[in-house]
Amino acid sequence: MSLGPYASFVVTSYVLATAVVLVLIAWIAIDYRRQKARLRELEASGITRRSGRGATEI
Amino acid sequence: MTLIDLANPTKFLTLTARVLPWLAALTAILLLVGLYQSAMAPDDYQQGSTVKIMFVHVPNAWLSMFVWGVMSLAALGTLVWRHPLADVAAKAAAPIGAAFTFLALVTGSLWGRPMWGTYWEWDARLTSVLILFLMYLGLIALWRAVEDPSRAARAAAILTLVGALNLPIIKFSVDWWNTLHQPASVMRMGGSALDRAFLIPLLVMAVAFSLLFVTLHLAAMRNEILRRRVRSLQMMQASQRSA
Amino acid sequence: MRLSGRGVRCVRGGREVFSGLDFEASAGEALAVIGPNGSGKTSLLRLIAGLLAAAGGSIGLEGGEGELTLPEQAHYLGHRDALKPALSVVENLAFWRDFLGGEAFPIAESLAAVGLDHAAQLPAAFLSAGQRRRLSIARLLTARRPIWLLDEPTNALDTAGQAMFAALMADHLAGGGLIIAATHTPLGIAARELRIGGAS
Amino acid sequence: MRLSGRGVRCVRGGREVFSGLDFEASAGEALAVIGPNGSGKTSLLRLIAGLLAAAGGSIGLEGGEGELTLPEQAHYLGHRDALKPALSVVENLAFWRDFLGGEAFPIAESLAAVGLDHAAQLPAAFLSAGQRRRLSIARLLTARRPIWLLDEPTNALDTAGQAMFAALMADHLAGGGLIIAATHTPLGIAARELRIGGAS
Amino acid sequence: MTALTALIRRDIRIALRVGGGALIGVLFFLTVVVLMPFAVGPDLALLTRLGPAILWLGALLASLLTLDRLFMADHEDGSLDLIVMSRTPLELTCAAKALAHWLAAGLPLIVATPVLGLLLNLDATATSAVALTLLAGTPALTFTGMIGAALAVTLHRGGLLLAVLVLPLSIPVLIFGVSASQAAITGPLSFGTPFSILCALSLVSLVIGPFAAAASLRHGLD
Amino acid sequence: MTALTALIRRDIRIALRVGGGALIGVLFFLTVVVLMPFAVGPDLALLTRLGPAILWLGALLASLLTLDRLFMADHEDGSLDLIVMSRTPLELTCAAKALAHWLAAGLPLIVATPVLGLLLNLDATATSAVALTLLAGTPALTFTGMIGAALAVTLHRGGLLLAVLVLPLSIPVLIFGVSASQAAITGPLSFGTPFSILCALSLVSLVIGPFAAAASLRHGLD
Ligand code: HEM
Ligand SMILES: Nc1ncnc2c1ncn2[C@@H]1O[C@H](COP(=O)(O)OP(=O)(O)OP(=O)(O)O)[C@@H](O)[C@H]1O
Ligand SMILES: Nc1ncnc2c1ncn2[C@@H]1O[C@H](COP(=O)(O)OP(=O)(O)OP(=O)(O)O)[C@@H](O)[C@H]1O
Ligand SMILES: [Mg+2]
Ligand SMILES: [Mg+2]
Repeated sequence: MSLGPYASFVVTSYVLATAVVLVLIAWIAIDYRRQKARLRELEASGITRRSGRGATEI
Repeated sequence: MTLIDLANPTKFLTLTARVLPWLAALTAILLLVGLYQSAMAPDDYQQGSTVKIMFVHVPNAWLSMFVWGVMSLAALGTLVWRHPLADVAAKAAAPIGAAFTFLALVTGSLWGRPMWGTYWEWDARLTSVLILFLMYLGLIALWRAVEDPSRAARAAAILTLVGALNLPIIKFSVDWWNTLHQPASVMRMGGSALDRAFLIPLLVMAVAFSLLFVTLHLAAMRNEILRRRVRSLQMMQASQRSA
Repeated sequence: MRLSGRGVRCVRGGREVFSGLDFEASAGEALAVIGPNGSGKTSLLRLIAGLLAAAGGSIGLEGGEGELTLPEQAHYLGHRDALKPALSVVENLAFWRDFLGGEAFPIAESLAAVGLDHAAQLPAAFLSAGQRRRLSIARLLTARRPIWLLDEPTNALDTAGQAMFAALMADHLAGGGLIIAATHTPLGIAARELRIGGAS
Repeated sequence: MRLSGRGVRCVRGGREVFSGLDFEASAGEALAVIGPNGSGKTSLLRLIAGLLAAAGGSIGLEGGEGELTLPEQAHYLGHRDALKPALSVVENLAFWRDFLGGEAFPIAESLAAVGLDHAAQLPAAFLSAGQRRRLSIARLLTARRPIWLLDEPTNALDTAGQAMFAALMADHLAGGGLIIAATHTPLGIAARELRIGGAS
Repeated sequence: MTALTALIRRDIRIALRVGGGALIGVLFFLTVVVLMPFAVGPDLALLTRLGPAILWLGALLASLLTLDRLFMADHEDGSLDLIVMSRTPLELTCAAKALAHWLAAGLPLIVATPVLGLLLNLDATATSAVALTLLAGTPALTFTGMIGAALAVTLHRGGLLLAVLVLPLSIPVLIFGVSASQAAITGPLSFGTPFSILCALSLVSLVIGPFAAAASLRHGLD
Repeated sequence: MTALTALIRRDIRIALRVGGGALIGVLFFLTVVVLMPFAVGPDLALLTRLGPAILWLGALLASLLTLDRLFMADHEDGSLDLIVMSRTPLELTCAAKALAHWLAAGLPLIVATPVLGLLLNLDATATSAVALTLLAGTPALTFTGMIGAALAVTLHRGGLLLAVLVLPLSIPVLIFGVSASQAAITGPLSFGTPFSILCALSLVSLVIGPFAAAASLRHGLD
């Protein structure tokens, strides 16, 4: 597959798109970890929800 | 499990926990297929290989508007039904929408350079998308600036609905003003004007990106629900200490 | 006319202030809301005035004027006195009379009733704390409303002013009005007590 | 330490408020300024605090700390509470401690003394009227000043709060402080009265 | 009706006594115009060509400058509570407040346009075209800006956040205002099309603005 | 010293929280810059020529939008009384407040200039020239503006006096700022002369501003 004179533009677009999507995914994953960790801390400090379930339980 | 059940945050968490892995897998497969197909697509006789930019540009452009549409629906949910899950949906969608809009802008510019000889031109389509991007940023700033989430939600909802007026402007800007940007060729009255060789990869990519949005959005909503749980537990902790 | 609340719950800034609150008051009756600082007296008044949304329960009015909602039949007298410093005393009052609409009483008489007639032409910026409070009270007299929601109304009033205001409240009740007042000090009229929060 | 005024005259907005006013207070003594609304209690406190210029007479301090002027040794607690809604309770208090300088007392202790320790991390915007007043009082404790100028300090405080504040004032006097307070209600401590204007 | 006229009269009276509104707007407007010759150099033809754009920018920025206090003052002194509780529909009240603001801060700009047109070397037709487009378009600026002002009040946030939220909404107004004036001055495009779009924008914002502002006040007070 | 740093820290913190953070400042300038092409048309050469003026106008607007609240907020909540009574000399306090305001409202613009320069098609030298003039000139805007803000507080006249006083004072700053940047970009005039005048203006206002503001606060409170 030859991309001709404008290869750099095509490649840059694809690379950028991939990068942004990866950043999004990473951000969401990290955020998930962080919230879970905080919930676990809270649970460890003995806080329970109004429903009586533990903090990390769904 | 009915729609009403889904509206309960806890049920929402259980259901999405089950659905998300499948969605993610399906998205990955479709993305790979789309990428393969766009790599295999022939060069355009006018645009050469740059036509391949279309397969990322157009889905992102569509999604940038679609996500605002989703947020507008959520805004109605916030204002009319005062439903907390609607707040969550709106808040989680904003950064994802901003990312898609950013990609539409950047890939558009990268396509514009070889096609029009310039990265940026102040014409109606390009500018209205830039405004969309600014409004996404404004919304994100608003969400971050306001401590109380339900208060922020109501303000953001109103702003989202007002900003939805920009969507028809983006969509029809190419028809209303003569701009550099080409008019709608895929989704238009009287069938598509695009060759099948381009149409099929484009549609596959479009579906793949839409699934990507759904997956990311559901995951981000889960995070947001957890964040609120953390917040309310911290509040309880504070008041327990005082008691 | 009967104003009542059932199981009212109030959440502010994500924290529950009170819940399961029941109360009621009929025409000619005064209800004194008492409780320690931060127990939710002001919040309750704002809920009734429609300035806050209740997180649960219901507040209703029976036998009010036909199509008007509860807030539209109520006066709210809060800590902030809704006066514009740039306007004179008379201008301030005249604006609220025209804007609030409904049955209107002569401004000069209301000012005389609160002891501000000598200051009628002064800009509101020149008033002392107690004089500002008196001017707010004059608003209650000029535009008549059956329901008065008062938040610590006697704050800043001198002893004579407190007696004057007690007489005005008694008049209002005698005319079939209804008063709900949050307060830390005695109101000077017979009132049922509604206690919220822990012991005062 | 002795604070005294001789023949003080006050003019506001071109109108004379009072004239020929004499007063004095020494360390360990409280002076309660009483008088009807608009008689000039607030104006007198602001004159002493240096926030208004007297139109006649003189106000002086004998035996204060070396080079400091009278306002620099005084706390002024007015109707407006000098709190920033965007900052938390602790941040508000820490700012005034740092800005006012001088001898500083631990924030946590002052907050506990006024019963606000549970709200330390809340934004000040979330406080009720009485809680705001308590926070202002905590400022008096955190940055120590010998002279307290208080304008209706018990406004908005609940009964427990008034007792708490009376105890704090008694402590301050016992420590050699001096209090001048404008008020319409009893302060809860022994105080000499200074009457201005007509009969209350 | 008396309620609304009372409100408009009060707001205008306060604006005139306290100042602010009208004069700061006009002065800012003047500053923008005075600055331009320094920016583009002494090229009179260019200045003339940019004239409408400069005047429109000035008007937009000037309205931004005064709008953020539209509801804030009433909120701070407690008037807003009483306004929300009153028997007048909140949408009408919001519209009346915006109208008062426009009369006090927008109209002076339009009145000042002829003077500034002189400074920018615009001829009589050009000046009147700009004034006409401003007359048709500035209400849209005020009424969209009102949305931001209402949001700012309920969020307890002022200044720049407000500007950021409002500015994107006013971009279309600016575009059509300038292109209508340009068309009137230089042709060859017709004046009618952009001008009628401008009027349409104003009409739309006349409806949307009060509703959105009232909604955000109703949902946001506490 | 701790008193002054405490004040600066508090003011910046409030500005960031209420205004929505430094991001908002940058976003504001971005929007102002994005407005320009709509107004003057998509002519890149022209935009480049107008670039410095646009950035300077943005700076002026951002400072005006926030400056009139410099003392007003402290006055309304009673903080100003305590500030006047405190042991720190009022001149220093005023200077500290102005500095905090500049850090929160002026500095973000300067930091964002390179990005905005790209949008306005300015090259690296031009961008750095504009950033340099902004760095030298915006303190003058803040410190002269402070005088107006202090007068506005003591006279209970919000915008009016501020506008009448501040804008005429800031026009020279604007003019020399823009012409210095222009000189650096297009020549043939020298950059040095207007730039040193700009610096002189800033220095003078750094001295005059705090004294005038402190004097008006001291004599004006009631
Ligand atoms: C920064 C620059 C650009 C932006 C912001 C932009 C934005 C958009 C948007 C929002 C759409 C969706 C429109 C719709 O659904 O009707 C779109 C579609 C499209 N764009 Fe762009 N675009 C840019 C540059 C370009 C360039 C340079 C080209 C090619 C020369 C291009 C070609 C297309 C095509 C072919 C479509 C699909 C149209 C259709 O079938 O509906 N775009 N663009
Ligand atoms: N800012 C002002 N400008 C002009 N005159 C004023 C101003 N503030 C108060 N006055 C006038 O000065 C007089 C005294 O006011 P002051 O606030 O000292 O009274 P006060 O004794 O504290 O009353 P209150 O018991 O109501 O607090 C009043 O008649 C008032 O009208
Ligand atoms: N704007 C607000 N946002 C969030 N929380 C608030 C707000 N205002 C008050 N609160 C909280 O709600 C509770 C009740 O406040 P409210 O003002 O109703 O008390 P109150 O009974 O009137 O007290 P006070 O006697 O001091 O006037 C308090 O704990 C306070 O912290
Ligand atoms: Mg209260
Ligand atoms: Mg007083």
